[in-house]
Amino acid sequence: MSQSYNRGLIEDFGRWKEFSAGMWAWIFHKFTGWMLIGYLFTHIAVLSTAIGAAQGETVEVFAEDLPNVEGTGLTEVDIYTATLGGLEGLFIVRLLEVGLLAVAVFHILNGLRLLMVDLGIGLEAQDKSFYASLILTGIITVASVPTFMMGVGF
Amino acid sequence: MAERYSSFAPGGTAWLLQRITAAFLVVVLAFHFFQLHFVNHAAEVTFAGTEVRMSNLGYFLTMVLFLIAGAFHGINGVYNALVNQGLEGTPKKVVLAVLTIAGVGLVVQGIWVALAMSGMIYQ
Amino acid sequence: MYEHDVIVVGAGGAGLRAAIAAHEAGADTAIVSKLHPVRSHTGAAEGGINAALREGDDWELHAYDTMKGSDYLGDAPAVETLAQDAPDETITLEHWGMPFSREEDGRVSQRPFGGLSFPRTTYAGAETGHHLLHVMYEQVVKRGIQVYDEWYVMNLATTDEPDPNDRRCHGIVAYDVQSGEIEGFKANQGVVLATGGPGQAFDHTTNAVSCTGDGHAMAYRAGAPLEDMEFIQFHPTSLPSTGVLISEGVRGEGGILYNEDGERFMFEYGYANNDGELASRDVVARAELTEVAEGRGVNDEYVHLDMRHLGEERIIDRLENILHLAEDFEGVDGLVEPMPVKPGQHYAMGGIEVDENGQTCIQGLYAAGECACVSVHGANRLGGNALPELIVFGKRAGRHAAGEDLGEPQIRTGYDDDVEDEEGVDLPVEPGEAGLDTTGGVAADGGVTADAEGALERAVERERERVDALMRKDDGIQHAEIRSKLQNAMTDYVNVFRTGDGIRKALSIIRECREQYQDVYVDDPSRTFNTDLQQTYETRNLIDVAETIALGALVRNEFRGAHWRQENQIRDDENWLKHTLISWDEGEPSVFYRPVILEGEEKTYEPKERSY
Amino acid sequence: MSTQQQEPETQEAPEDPEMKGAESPQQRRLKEKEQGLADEESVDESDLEGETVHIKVFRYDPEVEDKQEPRFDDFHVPFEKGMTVLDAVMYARDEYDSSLTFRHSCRQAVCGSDAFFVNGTQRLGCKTQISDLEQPVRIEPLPHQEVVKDLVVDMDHFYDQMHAVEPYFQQEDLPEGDLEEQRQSRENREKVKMSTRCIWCAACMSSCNIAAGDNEYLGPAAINKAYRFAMDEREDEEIKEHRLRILEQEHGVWRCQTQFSCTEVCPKDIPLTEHIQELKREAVKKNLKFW
Ligand SMILES: Cc1cc2nc3c(=O)[nH]c(=O)nc-3n(C[C@H](O)[C@H](O)[C@H](O)COP(=O)(O)OP(=O)(O)OC[C@H]3O[C@@H](n4cnc5c(N)ncnc54)[C@H](O)[C@@H]3O)c2cc1C
Ligand code: HEM
Ligand code: SF4
Ligand code: F3S
Ligand code: FES
Repeated sequence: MSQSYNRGLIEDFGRWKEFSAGMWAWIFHKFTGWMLIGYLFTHIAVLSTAIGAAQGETVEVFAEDLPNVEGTGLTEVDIYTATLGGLEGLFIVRLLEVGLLAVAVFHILNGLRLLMVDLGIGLEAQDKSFYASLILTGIITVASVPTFMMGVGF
Repeated sequence: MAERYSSFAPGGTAWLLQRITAAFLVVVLAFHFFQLHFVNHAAEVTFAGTEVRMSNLGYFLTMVLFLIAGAFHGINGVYNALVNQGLEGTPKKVVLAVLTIAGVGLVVQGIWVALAMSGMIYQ
Repeated sequence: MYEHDVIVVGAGGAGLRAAIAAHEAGADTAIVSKLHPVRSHTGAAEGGINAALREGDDWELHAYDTMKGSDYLGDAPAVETLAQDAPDETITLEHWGMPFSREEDGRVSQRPFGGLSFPRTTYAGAETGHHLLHVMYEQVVKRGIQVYDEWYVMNLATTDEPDPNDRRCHGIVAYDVQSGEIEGFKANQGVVLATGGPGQAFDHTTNAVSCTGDGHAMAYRAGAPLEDMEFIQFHPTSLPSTGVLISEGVRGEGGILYNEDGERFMFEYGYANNDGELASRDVVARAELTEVAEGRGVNDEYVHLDMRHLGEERIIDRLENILHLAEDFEGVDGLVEPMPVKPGQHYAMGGIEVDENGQTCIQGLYAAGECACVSVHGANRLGGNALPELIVFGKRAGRHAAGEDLGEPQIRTGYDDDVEDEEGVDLPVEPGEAGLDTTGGVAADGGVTADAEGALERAVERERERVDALMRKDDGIQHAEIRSKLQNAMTDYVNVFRTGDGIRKALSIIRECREQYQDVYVDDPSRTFNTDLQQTYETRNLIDVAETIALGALVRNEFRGAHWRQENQIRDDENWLKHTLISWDEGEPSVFYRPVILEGEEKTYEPKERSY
Repeated sequence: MSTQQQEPETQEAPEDPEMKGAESPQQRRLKEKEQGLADEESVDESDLEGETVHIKVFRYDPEVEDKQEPRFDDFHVPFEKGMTVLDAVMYARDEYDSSLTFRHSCRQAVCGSDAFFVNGTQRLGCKTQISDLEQPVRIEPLPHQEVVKDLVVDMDHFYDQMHAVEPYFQQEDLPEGDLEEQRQSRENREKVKMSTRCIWCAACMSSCNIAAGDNEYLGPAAINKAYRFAMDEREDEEIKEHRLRILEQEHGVWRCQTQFSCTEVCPKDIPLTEHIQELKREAVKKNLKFW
């Protein structure tokens, strides 16, 4: 047979404007899923400082710098508390946490939506439930900003 | 045509586990978030606090299960996503191996951390 | 070159059934089709399959109804075979998994249909043809029968003895639409033509774009006569822009036809005693066209079919699919506006002359389905009788082609002593090639009677040359222009209303089309998927087929079944209980007649008045 | 509403049959061609209230030099009430460029030949009213399938997938006796009804991102075909199990990520996603039985 023409994937994504709700849901779910598993690895890495802490490893820090350390001036704390506190003290980390929350909330809500779909419930409303997930994610995220940002940076 | 399928790798088990872990994760993840951001603010977490929580056996077991479920769910999700994109043959086997090792590594490391936190080792 | 025992051309209901039967009879069978099988027009049939399945019904009743419906132009042996075999064949479809509609007790449903004395139309929702086609294709897949899809069959490879009855068909020449390759297909035992209807000869038809009468034309040019071509069924309610069928159901439920002035013309102008919209198809079709001709048509083209008064609830309940059709294909919302409708060509009762075993007068050449004329429909087909014809005669043709003995046929084929010659018609122009280029004719190069290989090689060679010539030429006229001229002529003059003068006019235009066709060229230079080339071929076939329709209509000066003649508006049993046959003699059509067989197995069918 | 007042916008008054002979088709064609060109010039200035429709059609032909590089051609087609996308491309082919190539046959949404990518969605050309679309109407071949020429795509892969699910009835144990059909309850027929409507148009397959990425994925149409049999009570349990084994292979039902685009584009309104999901559950149930 004579040759034929393959338009390939690049052109495909050129059509993103024409994607439907279900497709966006799929893309977002994928994206958030990957973020979450990425975070899980990082999270365990950070928490691994607990091993050091349990073995008695400590560092000296300025208590004022760490939100989770009481007192003033140079203090000796365990490495776990220091690391977590150090991170929590950073504005950017808090911001990322809010992002993580958004990602997780969307993944959860859409995950619930997908579970419903798997059970064959409410298939007709699949697009509406996707929009609902998006909106709810937005609301929950905004609502939790105060809690997440408490006592940082400003 | 009929030969296109093999009795191997029915895939249904992984699919089902992905759903079951998801259902489990909803509950635990919500609890986890609530616990560590609203009840105890993340910024106020200290080793001592963690130790107290983790020495409760129920909480400890929940967290370990949470980890295992999360790891399986995440790793299997990633693997699935790649197969969906047409990953085939040797690369597919390699990816599966790498992901499995990473997953097992994650779980082992995580359990070690958990044990450390609960004070069951290094006392 | 490809080689098989039996080659089936066409993959609609008839072709698929023939292939399955030939395969079951042990022949190495292949299907060659210009469309993928599931694209065939059988998929469009809605109504159902007539079969006497139930207590209280009987094949003899079915045969009687069919004979009566045919206006006594059906051949009894064929009609009886149809009625006898349809039940078994229908059950076979069920055994193959066809999703028929069901009764409470789980048996297949049947419904009443026009002209039937018993509700014996077995159906699967409003898409019986779709299911029939798909179920049969599934069986083809199951059996692993080879399908050459998107191969356009261009011609037959037939030997060229002077008398068509001595000729033998050895195969076909086909063109792979995807690659442009032209190849011979040798058929060791037989070729079954199942190419469907010739609806595209008309401008306005319910038939698919692929219904171009290719099989008719190929068999005709190879020497097999075409039978009863003048009998064309027109459906009174098709959508004007596409020809999509609006089923009788709308009128059955109480839909009303209005002309431009909002008059309920079926009553006001007294077209059909008191039946109004429920009069038979041809009566309503003629009434609609009279309205249009007398200036009362909407936009001078169509009339309105109104169902709004039935109420939204009832419409949605019973006629929902009609709403979709009107909306999707005509952009009209049947709940708020009346639907435009006009008569459209729907079905061709005539076709390639065959006997009960599907065989033509040419050895090894068979035909089945709408392209064949056994004849079961005579002058008028009853709704629901075409689908059983496909499976009953498709199967017989397949088996016979594969070498099974089905007994001596009672129907004769070809020109022989039984026939009566037409003494001479008054024609405005010479029909047929008449001196024009005869490429494509069977006996074109005369001379030696070829053996199988020889016949095939020669046929392939000829098609290659023809394609080269069409492609090489780069100016002239394009087929689309000729086609639309032909279609318009047929719709204007050989439609529901037929007058001698009109038909003669049509014949002159057909002649013009032929002359223009001498000058045809294919603009698309590509060998890949050249639909331009394929359609140019089809147009040539349409010209031949249209001419036989017009010729048949001209000679038959009576009103029988679907054929109405202004000059003689009565059924003339005295002179016309006979089939019209037209055969292609060295490029010239010749007309002859064969008496109808009214003697059945046990009884003779006496012509009775057709009453509406 | 008066029934007589509609469609003043119809561009071409229907021809009087008597007039047709008077004007040669050649003249008519030329005139229409001119008209098409004239409209082309004026189309931007004034909103022609649908007098012509502007279509942009994807063109490609591996054998013709200036078509080897894919491009879009513009056509301006006189609008008529009820005009579909298929009517428009047919008009363009018959009147302007006979090499314009596409599959089509029935014109009534039963043959499934003319699924195109119209303004960014898979649709059947014959079932899409042009007046419902935004202009210019962009008509492309189905995405994710190789283009053979213009709007014609290679369907082989689609057919392979359809055939891969053993798409035929396999019940051997049939009722004996004359004219004995298998019994099927109305509910059961109702259950498989929608799934039997598939016309093999491949719109669904083309819209599915998973099918695009994973060539071996059976795809929504084939899975739906399998559903049609798996759910049909006329087939025995063992056959159903055999069918589920085909479906639960790695590239079977599990690949579906419930994107729903298949369900959205299906011209026969088959609830594809629902059917796929039901089969996943069936497969899981079957496997659980063995544990
Ligand atoms: C809208 C509509 C509704 C109908 N409803 C009913 C009904 O309710 N009941 C009933 O009994 N009948 C009905 N009919 C009539 C019936 O459907 C047809 O007569 C019948 O389907 C014809 O089947 P076939 O197999 O002969 O041809 P088709 O199904 O038309 O198949 C023709 C085949 O031949 C192939 N072919 C043609 N030319 C060539 C070539 N040159 N080379 C290769 N292949 C070729 C095509 O690809 C196709 O596969 C209806 C018809 C229409 C149009
Ligand atoms: C809390 C509740 C969660 C729910 C309800 C949930 C639900 C789901 C579901 C149903 C899928 C499958 C999608 C599909 O196959 O169609 C999925 C995929 C996935 N999930 Fe989750 N999930 C949750 C939490 C998590 C967590 C904590 C992680 C990270 C560790 C995670 C990572 C992933 C990944 C990587 C995928 C694959 C995404 C892809 O398709 O590319 N999920 N999730
Ligand atoms: S399922 Fe729908 S979209 Fe898919 S091929 Fe069948 S009819 Fe077309
Ligand atoms: S679009 Fe594809 S992912 Fe599933 S729901 Fe349809 S098959
Ligand atoms: S032409 Fe047959 S589906 Fe559109």
